[in-house]
Amino acid sequence: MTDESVGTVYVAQGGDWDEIVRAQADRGDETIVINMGPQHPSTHGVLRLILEMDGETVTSLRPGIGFLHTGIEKNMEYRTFSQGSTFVTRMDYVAPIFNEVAYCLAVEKLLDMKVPERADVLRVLFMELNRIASHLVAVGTGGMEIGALTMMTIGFREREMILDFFEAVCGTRMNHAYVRPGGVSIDLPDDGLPRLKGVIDWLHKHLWEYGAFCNENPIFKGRMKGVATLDLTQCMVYGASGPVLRAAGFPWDLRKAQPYCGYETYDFDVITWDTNDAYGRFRIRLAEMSESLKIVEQCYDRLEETTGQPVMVEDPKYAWPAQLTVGADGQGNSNEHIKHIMGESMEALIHHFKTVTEGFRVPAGQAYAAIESPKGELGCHVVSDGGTRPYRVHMRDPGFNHLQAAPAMCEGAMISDVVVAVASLDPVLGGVDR
Amino acid sequence: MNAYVPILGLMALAALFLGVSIFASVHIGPDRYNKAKYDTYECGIEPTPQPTGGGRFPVKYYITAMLFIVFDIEIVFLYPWAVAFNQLGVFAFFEMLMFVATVIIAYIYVVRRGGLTWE
Amino acid sequence: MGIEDKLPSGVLLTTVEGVIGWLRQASFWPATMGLACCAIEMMAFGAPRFDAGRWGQEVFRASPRQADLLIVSGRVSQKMAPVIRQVYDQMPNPKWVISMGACASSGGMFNNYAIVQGCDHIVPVDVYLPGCPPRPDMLIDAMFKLRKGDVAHYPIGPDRIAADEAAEQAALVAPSTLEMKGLMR
Amino acid sequence: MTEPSSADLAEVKAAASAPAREVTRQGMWGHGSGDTSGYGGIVRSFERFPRADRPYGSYFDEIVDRLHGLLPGMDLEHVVVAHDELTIFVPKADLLDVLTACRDDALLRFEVCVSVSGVHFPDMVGEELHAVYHLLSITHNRRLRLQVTCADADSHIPSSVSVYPMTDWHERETYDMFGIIFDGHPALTRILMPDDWDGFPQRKDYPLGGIPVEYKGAVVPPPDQRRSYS
Repeated sequence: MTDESVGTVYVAQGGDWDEIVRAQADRGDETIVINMGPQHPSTHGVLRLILEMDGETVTSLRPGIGFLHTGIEKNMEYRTFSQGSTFVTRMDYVAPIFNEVAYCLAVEKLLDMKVPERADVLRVLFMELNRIASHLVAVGTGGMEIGALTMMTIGFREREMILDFFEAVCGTRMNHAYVRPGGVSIDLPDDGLPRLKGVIDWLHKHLWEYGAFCNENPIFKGRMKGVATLDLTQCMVYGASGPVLRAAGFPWDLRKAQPYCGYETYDFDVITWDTNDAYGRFRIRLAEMSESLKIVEQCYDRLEETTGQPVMVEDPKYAWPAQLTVGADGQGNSNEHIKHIMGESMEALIHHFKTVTEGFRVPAGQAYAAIESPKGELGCHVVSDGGTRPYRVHMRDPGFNHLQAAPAMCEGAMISDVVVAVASLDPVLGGVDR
Repeated sequence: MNAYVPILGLMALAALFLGVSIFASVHIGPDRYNKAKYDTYECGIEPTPQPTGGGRFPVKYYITAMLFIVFDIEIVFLYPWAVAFNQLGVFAFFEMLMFVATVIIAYIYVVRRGGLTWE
Repeated sequence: MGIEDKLPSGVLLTTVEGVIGWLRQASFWPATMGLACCAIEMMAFGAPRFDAGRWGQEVFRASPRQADLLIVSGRVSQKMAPVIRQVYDQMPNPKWVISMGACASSGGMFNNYAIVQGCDHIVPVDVYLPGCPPRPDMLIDAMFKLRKGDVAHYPIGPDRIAADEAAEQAALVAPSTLEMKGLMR
Repeated sequence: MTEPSSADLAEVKAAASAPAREVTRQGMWGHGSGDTSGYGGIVRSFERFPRADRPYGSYFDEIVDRLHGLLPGMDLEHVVVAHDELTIFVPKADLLDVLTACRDDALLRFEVCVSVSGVHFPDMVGEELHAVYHLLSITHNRRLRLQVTCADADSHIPSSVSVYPMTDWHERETYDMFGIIFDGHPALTRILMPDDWDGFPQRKDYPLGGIPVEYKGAVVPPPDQRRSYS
């Protein structure tokens, strides 16, 4: 029944149902293009997913990123090496300590510098606490997006405990700039260890709740099982790492494979799951939180043994000079340090002045340091050409790689599974867009 | 009579709420015209221009919507019975069964003719 | 326009205005415009410990159609600027904007090609909130200042038209910060 | 990007052979800046990517020998070993063969190309744009860095998406930020910047784009125009 002037016109009487449906199918304007755009509650930040939908199933998905591109890497080329840690920490803002450690490991590799043992223990402690906080956000928002609101509330309750400890030590809840090339900026406060004990006990008391809520919950399993599957070959094709790769049953963890910061001396095990789907990634994140808690306890004992040891490298030319204490008007240089540099030693004043204004000079060359962030392999490639400022810094964010796998996970699935897929990848757009 | 007073009260309350809210939003809210305000909301992206009147959309949506309305109304009829079926006794039960049977026949017809398959 | 024009612009109007202002400030719903690090603090602001629900703010409306407050939380990149303007436009009046954090208020530490130096280049801002990121209780304080000030006494009817014109005149006359000279204070 | 004429290409070939990697640096002050402290007299010169000589150490010799064995005619002489990392400079024409060999050969087996990032050296005439490929071998638990250079005038590098599909977005970002055109890439468009942005922001000749911060008469210039002690 086609009439040239108007285009294909369908007359409903007499024609059989199948013919109508078949003719309808090949008309082509079947699919609708929808924007799961930058301002959307469940895209974990400003990620735009261009979905082509046929009814409720997704026929094609194209992630659009760049809505949070901040030009951090270019800005760092105009700052000294130790100032770089303040920029890097704002990239993946859910796990800031990992950016700082990756950057500092790369700079220390360029300087062939060895960090004192207590600084390594503090770095591991902060990284593992930050891993728990990051997994709590991933599990919390992931659960909230499929209706489990309590996951978000209890998730953020635990996270506040960890942020309180961070604030007590380095002064800020987020964006700490705590780890600097050469060590860490400040030692634990006097009540640091009792506070840490409090956080550990609180986490022991409450970390099991997440599993109790969701592991055997039929709705949770129904929404997560068999959704967003990425088997081992696909993981290799997309260069996946972290929980996404371990959910495919492959125990690849940089903390075990290529240890850094003394990880080889801690005992913890690598969690894998074999169902390579969103449920597997969720279970891995839960189990990894308790593994991190085990490491935090070992750090607690080591911190007890090494109290009083330096937390910054000895060499005054590279060490960050400030000895910070909480003064009357907030954090600042301790009076002994000021008396020492102003009164007692001229060299200390020169080193302080030169390191703070000009920064230390890093010999020319390039280095790549990769660490195991909660989302996967976070690498930092630093190029220096002999000056006091990095020539080029490139942070390889796991979320950037994992978002490439989003189309492979979501095409053919329902639109509600797209939400679960993106939540299971746990991209943080600050790190993806840099 | 007194059984109906709460229902009437409820309806009056609903009407009152409806009137006040519409009147308030029309008169109290500062309406400032803005072309973007009347565009469709696409998560912050300028909406792709649609043909006027919404353009042609596949007939499957229309069919699914119609079928939904038919079976939804059927459930509405079941509610009064479901609320008081023990007072109504066995006769009402069989009556309801016949009503459900007629709708089941329509349902089987639709399933056989492929109304519910999406492709 | 409505009954207020016929009534004397005296007692009744202020009481109606007071009631409506009180209603508005009691359910002051923010739109989720989470951009960067400040968005995590905004989520903590909605989470149980700093619980914004105590003042009618527990619902972060996803669509701007149901929101009266736009919290621009995080750095605004050049690619994101038109999106923020579109979301602001699609919010029904009366609407307010809190620019949360240094990056939203002034570009913050990212003085470069990719960041719009302050979201007041795109949307009219009512409250600038310093901090990087501002603590959730600072956000609560900003929301309180906005509620007590603008929302509670938002004029309606002819007063609002008069207030709009007065605000416009004031904006035209006010010197831009460029010409403000003198001590840094 | 207008197609570079053959004359440019010839001139670029000539420049490429010259060892442009010697960098000399003068001290900051002195020579006309009124500073008499003599600090300006310090002259530092270093070679940017110094070639390492034969026994490279740990597993590096294995990799280089294996690559030489698999690709005999290839010029893989420029090897840099620093901070226990191996960097091999690969001529851009042979990039795909080297990558395929690195991925498929059982002894090398670099399954993951972790990242592709660009670096811009404006003073290295003839090879201003570098693309840095980081490879990771999960089976042998090794890392390797391949570096490919191309001139600014002819900034074309073959795309490695056919060998490592994971580099799709990395190459789009390197194009978006440096202007290196990856031939054969399925969809080489901007990924981070708005689509209609002109210029490639992370090149050294692209200004940082900051604005002077003014407040009540005080003007603080943007970061790249402030006094710097590089």
